Amino acid sequence: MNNILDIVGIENYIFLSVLLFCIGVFGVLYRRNAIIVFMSIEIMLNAVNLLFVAFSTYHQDAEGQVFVFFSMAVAAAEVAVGLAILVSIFRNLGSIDIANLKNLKG
Amino acid sequence: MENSLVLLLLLTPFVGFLFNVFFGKKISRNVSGTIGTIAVVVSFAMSIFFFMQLNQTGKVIQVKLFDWITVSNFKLDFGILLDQLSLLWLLFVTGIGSLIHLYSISYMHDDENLHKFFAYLNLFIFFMITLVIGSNLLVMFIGWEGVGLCSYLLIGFWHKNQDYNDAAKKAFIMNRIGDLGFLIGIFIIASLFTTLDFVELKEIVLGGTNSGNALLSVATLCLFIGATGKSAQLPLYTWLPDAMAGPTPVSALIHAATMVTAGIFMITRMNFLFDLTPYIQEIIAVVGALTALVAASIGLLQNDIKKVLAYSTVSQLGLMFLALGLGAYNVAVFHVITHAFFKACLFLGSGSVIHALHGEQDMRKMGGLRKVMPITFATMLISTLAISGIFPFAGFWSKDEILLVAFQNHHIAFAKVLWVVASIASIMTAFYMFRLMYLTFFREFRGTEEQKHHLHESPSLITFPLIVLAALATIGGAINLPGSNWLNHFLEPILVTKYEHHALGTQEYMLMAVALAGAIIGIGWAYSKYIKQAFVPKEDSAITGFSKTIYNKYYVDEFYTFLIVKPLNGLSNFFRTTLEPALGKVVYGFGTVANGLSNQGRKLQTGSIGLYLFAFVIGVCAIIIYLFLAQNIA
Amino acid sequence: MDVTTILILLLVGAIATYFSGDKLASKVALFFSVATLGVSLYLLNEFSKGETINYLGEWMEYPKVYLALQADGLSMLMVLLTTALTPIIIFSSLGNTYSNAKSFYALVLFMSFAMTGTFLAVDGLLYYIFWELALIPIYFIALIWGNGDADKRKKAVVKFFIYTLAGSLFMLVAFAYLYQKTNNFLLGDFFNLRLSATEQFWIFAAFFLAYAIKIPLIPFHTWQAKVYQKAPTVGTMLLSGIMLKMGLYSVIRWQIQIAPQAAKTLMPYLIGLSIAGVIYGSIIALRQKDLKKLLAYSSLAHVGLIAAGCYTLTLDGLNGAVYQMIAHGFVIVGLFFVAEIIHRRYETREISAMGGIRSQSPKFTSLFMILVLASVALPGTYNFVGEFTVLYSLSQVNIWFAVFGGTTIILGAYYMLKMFQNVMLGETNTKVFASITTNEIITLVIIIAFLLFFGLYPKPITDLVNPAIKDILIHINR
Amino acid sequence: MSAILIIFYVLAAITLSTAFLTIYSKNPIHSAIYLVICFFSIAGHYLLFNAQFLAIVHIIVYSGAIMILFLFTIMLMNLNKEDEVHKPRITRLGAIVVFCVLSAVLITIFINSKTIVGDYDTTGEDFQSIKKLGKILLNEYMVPFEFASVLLLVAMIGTVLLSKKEKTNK
Repeated sequence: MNNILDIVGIENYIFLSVLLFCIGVFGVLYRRNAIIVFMSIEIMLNAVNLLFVAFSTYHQDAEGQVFVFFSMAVAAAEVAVGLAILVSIFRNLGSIDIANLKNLKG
Repeated sequence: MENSLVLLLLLTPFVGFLFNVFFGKKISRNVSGTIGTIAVVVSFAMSIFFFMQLNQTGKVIQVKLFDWITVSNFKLDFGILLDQLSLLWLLFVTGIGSLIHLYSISYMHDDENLHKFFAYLNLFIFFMITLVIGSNLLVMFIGWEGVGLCSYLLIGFWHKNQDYNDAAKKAFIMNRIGDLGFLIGIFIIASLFTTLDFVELKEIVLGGTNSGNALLSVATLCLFIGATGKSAQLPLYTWLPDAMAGPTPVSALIHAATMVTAGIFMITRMNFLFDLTPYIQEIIAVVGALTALVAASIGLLQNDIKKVLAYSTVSQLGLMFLALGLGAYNVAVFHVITHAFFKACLFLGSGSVIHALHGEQDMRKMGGLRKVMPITFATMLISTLAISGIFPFAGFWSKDEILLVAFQNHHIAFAKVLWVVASIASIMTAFYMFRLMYLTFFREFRGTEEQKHHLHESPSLITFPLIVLAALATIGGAINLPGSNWLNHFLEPILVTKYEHHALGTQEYMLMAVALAGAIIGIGWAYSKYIKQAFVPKEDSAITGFSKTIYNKYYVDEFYTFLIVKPLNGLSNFFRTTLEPALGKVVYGFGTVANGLSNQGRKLQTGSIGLYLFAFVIGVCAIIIYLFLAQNIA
Repeated sequence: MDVTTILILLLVGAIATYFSGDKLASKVALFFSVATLGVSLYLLNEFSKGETINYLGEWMEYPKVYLALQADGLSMLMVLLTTALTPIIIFSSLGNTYSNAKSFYALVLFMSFAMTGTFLAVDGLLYYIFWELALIPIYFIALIWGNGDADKRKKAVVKFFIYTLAGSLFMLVAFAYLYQKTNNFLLGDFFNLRLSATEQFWIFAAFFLAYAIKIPLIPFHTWQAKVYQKAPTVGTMLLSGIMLKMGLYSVIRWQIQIAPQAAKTLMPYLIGLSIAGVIYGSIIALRQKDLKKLLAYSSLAHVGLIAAGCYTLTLDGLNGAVYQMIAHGFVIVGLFFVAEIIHRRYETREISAMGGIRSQSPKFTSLFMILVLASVALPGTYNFVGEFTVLYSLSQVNIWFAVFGGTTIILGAYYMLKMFQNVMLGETNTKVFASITTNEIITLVIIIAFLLFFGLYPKPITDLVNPAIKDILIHINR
Repeated sequence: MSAILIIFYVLAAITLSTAFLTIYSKNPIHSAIYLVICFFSIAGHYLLFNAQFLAIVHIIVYSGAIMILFLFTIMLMNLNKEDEVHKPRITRLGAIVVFCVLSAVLITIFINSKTIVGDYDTTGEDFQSIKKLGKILLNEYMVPFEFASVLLLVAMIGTVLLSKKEKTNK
C-alpha cells in the first residue's frame, strides 16, 4: 500500500483536511455550547494532523508522524485541562453557554 | 609695596566689616564703632598718601590683581586704577566717610545693632572704593551694585518697620532699573571696542573715528540711564526721598555725599565717550535741569527736615548733571565736592537736631533751637549759606560755575533756557533752605513740653564732624577759585575736551552778581514769610490746590504705582489665576483625549466570546488573503 | 580608578544604604556621597593633568549599544555639580526624620547615580536609559515622602512623571531614527551624519520636546511649581539643583550638536521663547503666596535665561549658560533649604504666616540674605558671572534680547526682596523661631562660600569648561 | 476506480458527514457519538497511509481517552437534553458565510499554489513502521518525548486541581 498517494493524490487529502478544518471553524462559530465548541476544536486539530500524516507520507519522512504524535499528546493534555475548566465553570455558573462568559467585558 | 598699599586702601574697610560681623556682638559698643572708624581712617590715610604721590610724580597707578570674567573676545581683570579722578573721589569718600563714622559712634550709641551698622557702613565704604578705583567698567559695576546693596541694608536698618523696608526695597529696585541700563551700555561698549578697561577704551576711542556711530549714542544713553538710577535723576529719583528712612548718618554719607555722586563719577570717567555723542549730552543737560527744578519745587513745601534735604540733594545732583551735559565735567566734579561738604554737614546737623528731639523730624514741631544748640546752628547756617550760593562759601563758586557754563554754552541752542531753569532752581534752593533754617532754629519751640526739657546740644563726637565739614563748606571753594583753577588743572589728564578758561570779564562778574542776587532773593522771600509773617506750615489736611500737588510730590509715586506696579501685579495675578491653570488644562487635555479614546476602545470589548471568535477568524482570513492572494494578484 | 568608579560607587552606595537599616541610612548615604565626591575630585585632578576620562564597553549586540562614558570639561563639571550637591543635600536632610529612611536615602543615591550617568554617557541609548532612570527615584520620593494632601500630591506627581516621560519618548524616536543611519548610538557617529535640513528640524523638535519639558521652558512648565511644592525638600533640591540641569546639559551635548542647522535656523524663536519664560516666571513669582512655589517660578525664570544662553550658539552664551547652571544649582538648593529651615520651625510655607524672623535669628537672616543676593546676581557672586556672560552673549545676538532678558535683574530683585521682606523682616514674630543649628549653618555656609569664591575667582571653572565648549562649537559650525 | 479510491471516498464521506453532524446535532451525547465515528474514520485514513502506529495511538487517545472524557463531562453536567438556545440568526448566518469564505479561500490557495518539492515518488524505503518511529522518537526526539510525559503529568495535576471542589468558598 505504499503507493496510496499515487492512487488517491495529495490534492484530495488537502481538500479533505481543508473541509474538515472549515467544519471545525464553523462549529466554533455556530454553537454556544462550550463542549461542542471544544469538539469542533478537536476536529480542527485532527484535520491538521491528517494533513501532517499525508505530507509525511508524501515526503517519505517520519518527522511528520512524530509531530502528529506530539500534537496528540498536547491535545490530550489540552482536553483534560479544558474540560476541567469547563466543569469548574459549570459549577460556578450552572451553565456552559459561552454567551454567559462575559466577565472580560471592558 | 605699592600693590599692598593699594590693597590696604581697599581692604581695610572690608576687614572692618568682617570684624564687626563676626565679633561685633562680643565686643563693647564703643570698640565696635572705633574699629569701624579706624578702618575708614586707614583708607583715608592711604588715599592721602597716594594723592601726595600722584601730585609729586604725576604717575597713575595701575594694578592688576587677577583675571575675573573671560568672554570670547576679551578678558576682564580685577584691576585697580588710581588716577586723578579716582583719587579725588577717594579723598572725599573716605574723608567724609571717616567723619560720619565718627559721628555715628555717638549718634547710634543706643541702638542694639550698633555693630551691624558699622559693619554695613564699612562694607559701603569698601564697595564705594571698589567703584571708584576699579580699572574697568565691570569692576566699577561691582562697586555700583555693592553700594546699592549697602544702601538697601542701611535704609532698612530698622527692619521692624515695614515702611522702611519698603523704602529700602524701592531704592534697590529703582537702582536696578538703572543698573540694567548700565549693563546694556557695558554690553554695547564691549561689543564695539572689545574692552572695558578705561585706559584702553580711552586710547581706542581717541584713536578711532567713532563720532557718528549711532550705537555709541545708545551705549552712552544706557550708561546715563544707569546714572539716573544711582544718582536719583528724573525719572528714577523717587527712591531717594524715601531712602531718608535710614538712620541720618546713612543719609549723609550714602544719599548725599558719596553714593549718589557715583553717576557723575561714571559719566566723568567715560567723558571721552559722551563727548562723541552730543545728542545724549543734550538729553543729560535737559534731564539735569528739569530734575533740579522739579526737585527744588517739591522741596519748597516739604515739612520733614530730612525730606527737604533729600529733595535738595536731588536738585543739586540735577545741577551737576546739567554741568555734565554741557561738557563741563570738571565743574560738575567741583560741585560734587563742595556739595559733599555742605550737604553732609546739613544732614549731620539735621541728625543732631533729630537726636536732640528724640526722633522728631517734622519741622512744624521744631523752632527756636538756635539758643540750645549753638554749634549745630552755626555749622548748619554756614552750610545753608553755602548751598544757597552766598559769597564766599564753597557752594557759591561751584554753583556759579555751573550757571556760567550754562550761560556761555554755544553748542546747545537752548542753553540759555537751561540757565534760566537752573537759576530758578537756585532761587528755590535758597528759599527752602532758609525756610528750613527759620523753622528749625528761629522763633520759639513748637514741640511738646517734655521735649523742651530734654533739649540739649549734641555731644562733641557729633559736633566735631559738623565743625570740620562746616569749615570745609566755607573754604572748599578754594580748590577751584576762578583765578587759580587748581581742580581744572588737576583733572586735565582725565578730560578730553580741554576746559576753556574764562577770563574774568564783565560778563562773568555780572553773572556772579545775578546768581548772588538770586540767592538773596530766595533768602529774603523765606525771611519775609517765616520770620516776618511768622508763618508755620499748615497741617497735612489743610493743604489744598496746587500746593497739595507739590506737597504730594506731583503724585509721581502714585503715577508709577498706577502705571507700573499695579499692571505688573495685575498681570501676575492674571498669569497665576488664569493663564497658569489654562496651560495646565491644555496639558491635562492630552490626558483627557487619551482617556476618551480608551473609553471608546473599551466598548469594543463586549466580553462576548462569539464575537471575538468571529473577529479572530475573519482576521485570519484577511491575513491569509493578504499574504497569498493579494500578493499573487499584485 | 576610572570613570565607572563614580557610578559603581553610587550604585553600591544605594544598595548599601538600603540594607543598612533606617537608623544608619542617612550616615551611610552621606558617606558614599562624600566618597563619590572624592572620586570625582580625583578624576578632575587626572583630567586637568591631561588624562582622558572615558570608558568604552560592549553592551548589546542588537541593537548595537555601547557602555560609552566620556567626560570632557563640561561633563566633568556637571558630574562635580551632582556629586557635590548630593552630599550637601543629604547633609541638609539630617535634621529631618523620614519614615522608611533606608529606602529614601537609597533612592536619593540612586537618583544621583542616574543623573551622573546622564552627564557621562555618550551613547544615545545608554544616555536615554540613564535619563529615564533618573525619573523613577524622584517619582517615588515625591509621591511617598511629599507633603500636603495625598490625592493632590499624587495628581501632581503623576502628571509630572507622565509628562516628562512622554516628552522623552520623542527623544527616543529621534534616537531610533538616527540609529537607522549609523547602526549604533554613539554621539561621535551622529556628528558625522549629513542630515538634511528637514531631518534636522524634526530631530531638533523631538529633542526639544523632551528638553523643554524637563528644563522646563514655557509653556511646558506646568508640572513644575506643584511638584516643587509637593515634593519633600530633598526631592525639590534634587529636581531644581541637578535634574533641571540635565535638560540644559543635554541641549548643549546632544540637541544643538546633532542638529546644528536647525538650531541656527530656529535660534531667534528659541531665544525668544526662553526669554518669554524669564519674564513670565518673574512676573508670576511676584504674587506667589507659597514660598516653595515662589522659588519654583524664580527657577523657571532663571533656567529660561540659561536656555537662552544655550541657544545663542556662541562661545559666551554656552559658557555663560554652564556657569549659570552651576551657580543656579547651588543657589536654588540653598534657597530651598532655607524654606525647609523655616518649615521645620513654623510648619508652614505660607509667606503670609511668616515675617519678623530677622530679629529672632540674625545669623540665619544674614545667610538667607546672601543667598537672595546671589539669586538676584549681585556682582561678586558666581551667579553674576553667569548672568553677565549670558546677557552679554544675548546682546551680541540682538541687543533687545539682552534688554528683555535683563528684566530679570529688575524683576528678580523685586520678587526676591519682596519675599525676603515678607518672610524675614517686620515686627518680631510671635512664634518662636528656634535658633539655627550648626548643621544648618554648615550647609548654608558651604553653598555661600562656593558662590562667593567663584564669584570673585571664576577662572578654574572657566578653564575647565572653555575647551569643551570650543570643541562643541566646532561641531556646531562644521 | 480502484478499491483504495473507493475506500478513501467512503472514509472521507464518513469523516465529513460525522464531523458536520457532530456540530449539527442538538444533543451533546449525539455529538459525542458522531465525533467518535469521525475519529475512527480518521484512524482509517491513517491506516490507508500505512501509519499503523499513529492509527493505534489515535484510536487509543482520541476515541478512547478523549471521548471518554467528553462523555463523562457531558454526563457530569447532565447535558443530554436539547435545551441549547440557538444563537441569533445573524450569527448563524455569519458562521455559514465565514465557513464558505474560509473554505473558498483555502481551496483557492491550494489550487493556485505550485509545488516546490518535486513529484511524489516512492523509494520503497521503510520510514513509518513502529520500529522505525520508536527509534526516531527515543533518539532524536528523546527530550521532547520526555517533556511530553511531563506535560501530561502537569495536565493531570492541573485537571485534578481545577475540578476539585473549592472548600474555602463555602
